[in-house]
Amino acid sequence: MKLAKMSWSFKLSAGFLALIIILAIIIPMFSNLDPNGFDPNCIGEPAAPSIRHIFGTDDLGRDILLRLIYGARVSLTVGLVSVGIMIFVGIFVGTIAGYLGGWVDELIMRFVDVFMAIPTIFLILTIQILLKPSIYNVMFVIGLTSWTGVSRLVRAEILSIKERPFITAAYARGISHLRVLIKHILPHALNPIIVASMLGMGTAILTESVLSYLGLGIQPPHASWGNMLENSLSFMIDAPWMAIAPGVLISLTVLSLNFLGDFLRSGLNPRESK
Amino acid sequence: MMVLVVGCKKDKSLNDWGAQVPDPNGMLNLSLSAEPSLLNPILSTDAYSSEVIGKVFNGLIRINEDLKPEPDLATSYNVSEDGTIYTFYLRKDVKWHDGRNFTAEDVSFTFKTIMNPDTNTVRRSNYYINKKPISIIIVNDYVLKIISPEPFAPLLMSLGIEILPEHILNKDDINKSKFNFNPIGTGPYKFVEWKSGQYIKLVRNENYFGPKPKVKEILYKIIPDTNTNLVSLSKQEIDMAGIPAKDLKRFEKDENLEIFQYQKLHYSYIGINQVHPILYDIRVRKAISHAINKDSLVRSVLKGKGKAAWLPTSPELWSYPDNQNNIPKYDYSPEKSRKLLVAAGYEFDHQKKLYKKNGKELALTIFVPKGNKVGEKCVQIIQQFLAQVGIKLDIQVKEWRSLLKIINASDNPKKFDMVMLGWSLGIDPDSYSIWHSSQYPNGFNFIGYRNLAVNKLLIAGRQEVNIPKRKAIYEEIYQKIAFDVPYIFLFYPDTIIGVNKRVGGLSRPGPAGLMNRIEDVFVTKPL
Amino acid sequence: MKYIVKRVLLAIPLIIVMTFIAFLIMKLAPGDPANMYMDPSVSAQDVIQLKKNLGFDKPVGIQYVIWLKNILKGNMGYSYITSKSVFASITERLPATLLLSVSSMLLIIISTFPLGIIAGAKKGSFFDNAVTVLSFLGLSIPTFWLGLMFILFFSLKLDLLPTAGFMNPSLTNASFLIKAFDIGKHMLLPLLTILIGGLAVLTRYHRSGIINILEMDYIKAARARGLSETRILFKHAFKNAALPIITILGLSLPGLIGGSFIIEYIFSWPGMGQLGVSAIFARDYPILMGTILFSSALIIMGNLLADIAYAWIDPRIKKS
Amino acid sequence: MLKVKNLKTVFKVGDKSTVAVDGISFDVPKKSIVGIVGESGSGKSVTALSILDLLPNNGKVENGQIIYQDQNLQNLTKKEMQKIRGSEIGLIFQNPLASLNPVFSIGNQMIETILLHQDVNKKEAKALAIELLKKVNIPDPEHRINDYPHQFSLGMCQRIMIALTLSMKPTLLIADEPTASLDVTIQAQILDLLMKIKDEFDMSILIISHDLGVIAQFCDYIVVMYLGKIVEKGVPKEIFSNPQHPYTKALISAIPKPDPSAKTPVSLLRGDVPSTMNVPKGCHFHPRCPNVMPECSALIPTLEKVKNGSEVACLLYQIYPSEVVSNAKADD
Repeated sequence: MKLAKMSWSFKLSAGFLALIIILAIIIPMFSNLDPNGFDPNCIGEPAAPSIRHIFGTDDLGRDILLRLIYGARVSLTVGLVSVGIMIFVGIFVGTIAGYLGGWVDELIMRFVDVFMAIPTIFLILTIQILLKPSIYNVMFVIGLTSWTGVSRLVRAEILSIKERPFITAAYARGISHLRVLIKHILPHALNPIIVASMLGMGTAILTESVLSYLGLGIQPPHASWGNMLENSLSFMIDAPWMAIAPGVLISLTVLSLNFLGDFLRSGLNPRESK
Repeated sequence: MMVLVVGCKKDKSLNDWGAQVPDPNGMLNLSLSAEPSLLNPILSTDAYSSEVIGKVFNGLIRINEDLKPEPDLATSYNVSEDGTIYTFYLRKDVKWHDGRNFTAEDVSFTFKTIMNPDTNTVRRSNYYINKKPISIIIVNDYVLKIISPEPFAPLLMSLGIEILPEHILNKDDINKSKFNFNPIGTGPYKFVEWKSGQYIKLVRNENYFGPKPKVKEILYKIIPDTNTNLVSLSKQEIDMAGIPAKDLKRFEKDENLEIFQYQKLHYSYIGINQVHPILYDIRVRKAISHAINKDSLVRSVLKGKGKAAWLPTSPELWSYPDNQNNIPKYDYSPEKSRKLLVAAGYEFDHQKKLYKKNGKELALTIFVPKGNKVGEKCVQIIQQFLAQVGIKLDIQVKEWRSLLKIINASDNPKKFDMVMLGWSLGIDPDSYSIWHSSQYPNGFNFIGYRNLAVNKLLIAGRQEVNIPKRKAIYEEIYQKIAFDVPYIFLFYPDTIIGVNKRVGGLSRPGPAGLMNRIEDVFVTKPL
Repeated sequence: MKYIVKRVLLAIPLIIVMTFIAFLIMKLAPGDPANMYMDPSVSAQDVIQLKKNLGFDKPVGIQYVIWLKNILKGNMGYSYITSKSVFASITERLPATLLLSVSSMLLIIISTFPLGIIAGAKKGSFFDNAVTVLSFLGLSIPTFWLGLMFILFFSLKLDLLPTAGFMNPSLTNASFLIKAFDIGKHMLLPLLTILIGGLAVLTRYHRSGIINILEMDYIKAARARGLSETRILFKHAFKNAALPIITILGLSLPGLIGGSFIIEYIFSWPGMGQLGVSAIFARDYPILMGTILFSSALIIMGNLLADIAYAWIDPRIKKS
Repeated sequence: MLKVKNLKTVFKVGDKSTVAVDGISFDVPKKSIVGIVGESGSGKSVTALSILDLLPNNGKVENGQIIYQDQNLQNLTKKEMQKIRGSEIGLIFQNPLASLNPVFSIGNQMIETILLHQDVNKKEAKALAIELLKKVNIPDPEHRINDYPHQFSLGMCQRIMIALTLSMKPTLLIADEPTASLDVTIQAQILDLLMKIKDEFDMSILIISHDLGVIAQFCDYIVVMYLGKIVEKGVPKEIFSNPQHPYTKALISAIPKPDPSAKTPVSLLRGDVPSTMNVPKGCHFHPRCPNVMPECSALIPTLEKVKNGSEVACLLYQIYPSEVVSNAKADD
């Protein structure tokens, strides 16, 4: 019932994300326009949207649409890779804790508790200063500070599954622990992980923009939605178009990811989808 | 010898606003973009602290709006012929905010505290001339002699540091004293309260030895975000704020504001590592200089509010050479730039549109400190300029401390190619610590500049007390430095300040600040 | 009770480990507070002497041990930049942080319950969809952008609210009510910004909690007993659905405390987050360590409170 | 007093709809106990929910009438229906622990219900609650009334549920698998209790179970359902001694007999119950039927009275099935 009713948001979200991804992949393949290039001898004011520049230009006269498309590559990559790291670390830690149990579990989970008790922003900022600012480090830092939720999820899931009869049956058939873990236990934890990664991607894209706001995000002249938005803030009154396009794009992308995640959550939960 | 002349100053703003009545109970709202560290002149180093300290304390001398020193806590002072003995005749009518009399003891205490190694100050070496300390002799309560081990022209400015009250601090550990957050000075304003993260409040010192301040209270609001700060100015929540050049247009239309512009005592530059496998070659450095259109930078980044720079001092200072013709200028000419690169042995790769030597691309990296919007924009433009002549430039925006770690490191060679920075200039032209080869690798000659002739001239410049003679020495220094291209001097940015029209009594716009004499500033009564 | 004591005791050694890691990371970060001068009048000797005075010449391990020893003695040290005591620096910022985070939490709770209940009860209705879209939209907008938009709109355009700050300084001697009103006025925009970003997750959880609970047998049984829908929703479903929300509130505390620093920065709100972040940039380790210690303690306390509240509401925990 | 006529209940899942209860009719006379028996998915619980209009949002009564004391429940407003629930028709569920709200004390829930249905004040309500708890054999009810559901055993929870239902003084009690989750000894106690209160409170009971053996002895009348349809109904004696429908036969043979000499296979049935999403054509039972005939996959049997008095829906007993199918509609 819910599937049928809410599917418009699902379709819109998936369609929007697909469009962004396709644009981000295709346009740079067929165009040799440089999103960072401009003529240094004639820089004027930021230009309002026109037919030549649909979304206008920024303060260095660069086309905002072109930069948004290249920025999409950066922002989406940041989202994907950092979520990849988050999931990998989360599964690794969660599996060890849930599977081994006992004092190992206790120790790891208490560590996770305390890790969660430190406001992430402090960790991100400190590590980000420690490392050379680059796109890789942005992804690394975001991934490395967001895995705690996934690890709890995986652990809880494993704890609930590992006692079930079919797992015991698998052992009885003489299947090795690792194999049981990978073939029988982890797939059951997959659904919540997929949901968490959708939401995590949205958070990662937002975190990149916050890092950019603090000047620790993707470095100029390379465009990311976050640093475009940050750069636009000081032009908010005189050149609002500089802020609107990246702001709307970030919001819509994160919104779509949230919708997808929420849709999957309710879709994968038989209770809610009934 | 100079004597303080009080009053009778031509004041443009005062005349313009003569019709309005100053409000004796008025409050001036100012803003600080960061929390001051602490309100102790010898311990703090940040601009926000000095802004407040300047209102609460006085030094022996001060800089007036013509950028000339004049006695402040002294009625007069003189310097001996050989430039080693400074005699100060102190004012007898100065009282600390707690009512105690100000005497020579306080001055002596201040300098001795700075020179005490346990004090957490970085001002100490200003009072050591060639590693020998200055000595302070109290002649009587109101006469004081300071003896320098050898003639040293920049010392006078260092003696202008604000004076601390001996009677309060003599028993305290100055590093952790409560005084630092609750200062007692001699200045026109008394400290009232400091709400961390919110504001600092000052109130008029009714017993000020100078003219009675016209504004009753000064409130410094702490507003970290630039955009928020500008909105506060528009909404008249603060009376004065610096305006970025790009926002000027909008504020010029604001009826409540008067806009002032003047040149900052500051130049922006690109520091070039002289000890670098590519950049050691002066032809490459000249080629880079020829590739950059400084006027275009001023036009675009500063929206025309600034001036191209060719040498390391400001036109606002007396040390600026009268005759510019002797200063080498490697001006914008991509043609010349390419020729120089060819002469330096580079070949143009037409496919990649880059110069190459021995198969290696001419690729360099420039560091720019984080948060410096103007700098970040500059380097992006410079990147395009260099691309036009076939030099590849990578940009790395570095967090301030991390950048300093690299350029202040004691390695030789240091790990950078080029760095975009700026120097704020003092009134004294001495720039030994920037250009003398002994200041590398430890010191501010972080680019490793080494010119023996310049070394000699720098020392001569410090020891010469006669101003015309000094000026000639510095002209020669600037000539030689400009020729060698250790820096690419970019521009002198203007300071643009919006002041609410209810504020009057401002000083002549100039590097000494609009409120150089805070006593004269007034606010008019609200209607 | 025993459980709570045990948890507190368990948290202490872990916090110590965490502070050590934090200390290490910070010490690895390039630069130190004595290395901040780019001023030709500051000589290298001065900087070396300053480092010696502040104790930076000692190895990292020793520095940490000194810090820890002082902490155990109840001395959090002195800021490297201001020399002010860390305890004083933080406690003067604490009220503002607590005020903002507690009121935003209350506001989130107050708005999340009715929204979640109605959306859950009328699953698939227009109201439900509107709540879903709007709360997700709030979650998706970058906070700093939203905050600035609010300032431009409510403060600059409409001139309804003050731009930034905590309280009008001229009111220092005013009556409590006037002061509170003024602080409230200053707090409105930051609060709204936090609320918009923070509402989505809780409302979502609450909504799906309500949906699940409405299909429970005891709800069916209650209906079979002829209880009215309103009573079922606001008595029977409400209390059950409130339970997981309490836990999630506890878990979202770090986000509220840590995340509010952006808000603090934009709105010049004199809180602890601002202090901590500027300490990172200034390499003011004592302040930063103090901030981390304080906020971790706050968060652990918040989680404990959540647990206690949970036990208080859920009879199944009380007796077992 | 309750007549269910031609009840048809449909569930929507996605774009598809499934028929959970397909045109069933039965009566519950006054002071009698009627049992509905069937496997899971037979539609017996849905029948109970349909009667009380408690179907989930995606379920709907499409056709038929539910007449309670000469009143068609279909025609009542929501408010009127709310009044019927509890005070006229009570319902108890399979899982007694899940049927009690875990975060309120049983006293709270009982008093709430009593206040709603009886004109008494809070104190009286509490006294009434304690009295009822005593009646259902809860020991020490004065103290235990403040306890929470999780502090009671399952059997006690079911007693509390019964007490809760009694507090509303219904004339009809629908018990949906009241003993399914209980131990055998407790099952008997609960059933005894139901019998006892039936007499004491002058009630009718509609008892729903998957276990023919458990309820057969208590019932005055039995309805056997399979995949939404009634396959056989009759008095227990006949159903037991002389089952007609192959499905009923299979159910009875599955009841463990105390007599060890009797050799009956555990089940005569092939395969599993098909899903209601995917109902077989013709007679719903034919894919599993041991006596299947070719026409079974094409024709839908209707209920026909057979000679022992039971009604059976099976082609084995129908002479002109095709005509009967076409006539059945006109009968409505």
